[in-house]
Amino acid sequence: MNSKKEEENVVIETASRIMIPFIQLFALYVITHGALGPGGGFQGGVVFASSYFLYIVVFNIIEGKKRLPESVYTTLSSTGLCIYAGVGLLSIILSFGMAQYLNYGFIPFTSHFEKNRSLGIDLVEIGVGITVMAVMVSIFFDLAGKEKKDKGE
Amino acid sequence: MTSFVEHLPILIIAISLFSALTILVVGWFNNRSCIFIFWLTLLAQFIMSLFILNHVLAYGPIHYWLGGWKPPWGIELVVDSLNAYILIILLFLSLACAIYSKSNIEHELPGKRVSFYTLFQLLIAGLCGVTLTGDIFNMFVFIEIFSISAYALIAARGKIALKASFTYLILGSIGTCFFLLGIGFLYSITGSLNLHDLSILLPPFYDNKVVKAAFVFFIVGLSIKMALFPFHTWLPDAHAFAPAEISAMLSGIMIEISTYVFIRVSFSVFTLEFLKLLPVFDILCWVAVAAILMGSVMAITQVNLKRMLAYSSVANMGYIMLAVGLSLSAVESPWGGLNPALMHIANHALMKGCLFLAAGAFIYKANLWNITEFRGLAKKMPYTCAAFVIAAISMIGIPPSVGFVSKLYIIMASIEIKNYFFVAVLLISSLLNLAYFWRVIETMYMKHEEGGRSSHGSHGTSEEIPLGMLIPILLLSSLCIVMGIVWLGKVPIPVLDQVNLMFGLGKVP
Amino acid sequence: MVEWLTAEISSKYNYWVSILLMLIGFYAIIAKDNLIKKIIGLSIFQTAIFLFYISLGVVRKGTAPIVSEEMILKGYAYVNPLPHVLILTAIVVAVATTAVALSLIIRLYEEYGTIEETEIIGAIKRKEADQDRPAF
Amino acid sequence: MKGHKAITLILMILLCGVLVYVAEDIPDFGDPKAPAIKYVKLFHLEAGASENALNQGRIPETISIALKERKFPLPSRAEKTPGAENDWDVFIPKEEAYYPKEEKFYRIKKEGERLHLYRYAFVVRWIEKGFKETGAPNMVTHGLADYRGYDTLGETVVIFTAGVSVILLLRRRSRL
Repeated sequence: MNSKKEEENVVIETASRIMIPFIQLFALYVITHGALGPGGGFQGGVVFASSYFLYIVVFNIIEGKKRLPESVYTTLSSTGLCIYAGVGLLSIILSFGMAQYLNYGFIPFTSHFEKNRSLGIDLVEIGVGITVMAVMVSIFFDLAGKEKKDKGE
Repeated sequence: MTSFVEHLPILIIAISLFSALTILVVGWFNNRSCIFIFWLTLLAQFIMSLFILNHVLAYGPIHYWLGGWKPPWGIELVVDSLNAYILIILLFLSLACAIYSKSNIEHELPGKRVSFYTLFQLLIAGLCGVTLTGDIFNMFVFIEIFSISAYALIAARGKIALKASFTYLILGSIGTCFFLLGIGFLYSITGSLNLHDLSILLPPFYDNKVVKAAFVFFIVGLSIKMALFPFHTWLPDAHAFAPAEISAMLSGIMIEISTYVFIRVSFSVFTLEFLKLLPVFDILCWVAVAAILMGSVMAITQVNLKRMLAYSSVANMGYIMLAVGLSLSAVESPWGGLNPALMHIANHALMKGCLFLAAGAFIYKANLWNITEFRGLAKKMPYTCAAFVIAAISMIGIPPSVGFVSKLYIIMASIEIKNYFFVAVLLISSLLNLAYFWRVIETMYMKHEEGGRSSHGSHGTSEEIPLGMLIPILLLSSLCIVMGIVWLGKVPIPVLDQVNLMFGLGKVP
Repeated sequence: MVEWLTAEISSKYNYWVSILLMLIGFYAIIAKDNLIKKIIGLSIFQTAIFLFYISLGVVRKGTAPIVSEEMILKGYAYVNPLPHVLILTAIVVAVATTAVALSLIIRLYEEYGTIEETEIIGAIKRKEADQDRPAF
Repeated sequence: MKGHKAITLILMILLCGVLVYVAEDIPDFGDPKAPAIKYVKLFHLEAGASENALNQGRIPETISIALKERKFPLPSRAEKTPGAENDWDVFIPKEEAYYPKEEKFYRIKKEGERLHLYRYAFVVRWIEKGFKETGAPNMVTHGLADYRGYDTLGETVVIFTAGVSVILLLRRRSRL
């Protein structure tokens, strides 16, 4: 049953194989371009997660879990938040208690206060993007995986 | 140059978040170690909160501008004596529940330890965030953090808890939506979100319909969150079927945090002049009286111990809201202003925390849920039962326990405004308290276990719970008496007087 | 009266639309028996509030709040970016609530085999009556 | 079930009533001078001789006293608004190291014989200075990640909480 189904879906599989990298590229563009135009971490993260959803819908959930194992997305979900909260903490540490939490200007990426701020915004957006992507994938796997298992058993 | 203590409020929240992340990642490799990270974090947070209280009392409120942006443009954290006081109660109860949870969770949710502790930590982060923030939208975000973790934690046990959690989710979401709508109304009129900024911008708009409606939405939304009488329907099930330490956190501090938000919004944003324009607080008194009577009567009819305690929480929210309602008119020194309300927040945290933890201990040991099954329990678990009795008599209000002090002060406040009906209600509710707690104590101590019909399973004479669970129960129950004496000695009253001074309540010097 | 009403509605139609949506959502939350429909109602209710917020920031002849000299030279004003910021946060909160609610519904369905609220309550009551103690 | 319907009806009517009652005072749709977008009115004073002082850039005594009574920050100097006849922008002095310059805070408008005092909504400052201070042209992003970055931290925590909640509720045979 399963192998037959796969044969029938050859067109969709090929198409999605071509599309998925572009969706992911677009997601990265949305995340990194968030400071300049429409976009941002949350939107980009969701788009990135949707590329995985496409992969899972076209292939199946076991294939999807091979691509992105549980340990990876669980770690990623906390990594993103860790980046965000860590950037905030860094600004206290690197300014020796002078600056407040989340005051990116005091993180010495460059010598310019404003440039530091904009880099800080980018970093934070990346953190949000990672978390949102990982959590969306995690929620999807949990909500969808249950049904598959019930049918299988 | 900011002093280091000024960084502590944000560090409390930040290390809470970091600890949640670490628990999730470390738990993947070794899920026994997460409890130690949890304990260390809470201990550090508790010590920090003591430093904060000390700093606030010595040098006045802390204003912390996040990201370095000044308040109307950015978000600020404000810690004054009210926040610092609530924060200490919150972290102390969390610490007690955390110590308790080690054995209990291994027993109750063995396979889900890591996600449980992560969510517990996030719950505490959310509660701390709500307590410390000085921005009304930020308050909403953190309310949602602790609500969402509470929904999941309540449902953790499964089965009937799922239904309870779902009801809570629907009602709680409506509550927070109303809160959000209220914020939207205020924002549309003043164009600001900072609490202090709103309070100085609002006076010209006091007769504006939008502002009045915003206040109504705040009251209704927060009443749902704090389970005030007509909106209490979610509470009994949710608090009864959650794991024991979560029940203690929910009853002991979470609904009180909603009360804190209510106090903060009504006194810091809508200042006294606005509250005196509308008869809201008078209505609140009567609603609270209804809550007291209804909660106590419903508690008598319950068979399930935790459900009985949950209904007693409804009654106790009535006490707190009655005290808040009286705060405008009562002014005399020890019981004037917000003193009885804040006092009862602390006392209720101690008493209800102890009672729920003890109830959880009965379930842990022998899966005992119903009061009728407690025959002869005092012989098997002497210390737990003794702690339960001490907390129960505090609940009833026998001197010199904490419950006595807060009831005394609320009664004095009602006598001061010459409303003897409230006095009568408080006395009646004490009697009702006696009725429903006496039932439990009687079954524990007086009735002996019938030989043939033992629902406890097979166990010998002394079946005390592990030490890790016993210590917090005994600590909380002994504090029920110690704090009562401390309150009567008026030691912490200066903190509360500062709160009254800040809001312009009580006797104007 | 009629003129006043039409003026009021035409100048604040954003608010009337969100009232309508809010009431639809609220009705679905309380009156519907199906849990999924309740969640849909909750989403509509939340979205109505979001729409209200977003419409607070609208400016006539307004453009997207991205710094560009030429739009200003053409006489456009920026719309208020603050509601967008707040609502981005609130949308995420709504998504999180919905996710938790859906997972609760899945668990409820596994437990009781139905997603009708009355049937679930009935099942719980039956279980309590059978065991003569709360079903926990 | 009948009681349930009655309660539904009552609640709907109550909510509807409150929302319709409010409608009158909600700011108009798309109004560029709405409090949330431009400025909020604080109070008004008799103009008297203060107009001259304002033209010279000084703050009249009456305004300072009135502001002090209402606990508002005190201004330092006034400046004519570009493109408006009888309007002045009022600045507050620098009070904090993070603001090297002084801040535009109030606006005074002369209408008839009265001076109306407004306070700028804080969005005005975001729009004017956000790009310079943060280097991000998209105002929503710099508002989200910088001015109100703490909210966004909260938002990220919310979504993380939801993820962990779903793990707790649904995931079995996992180490978490």
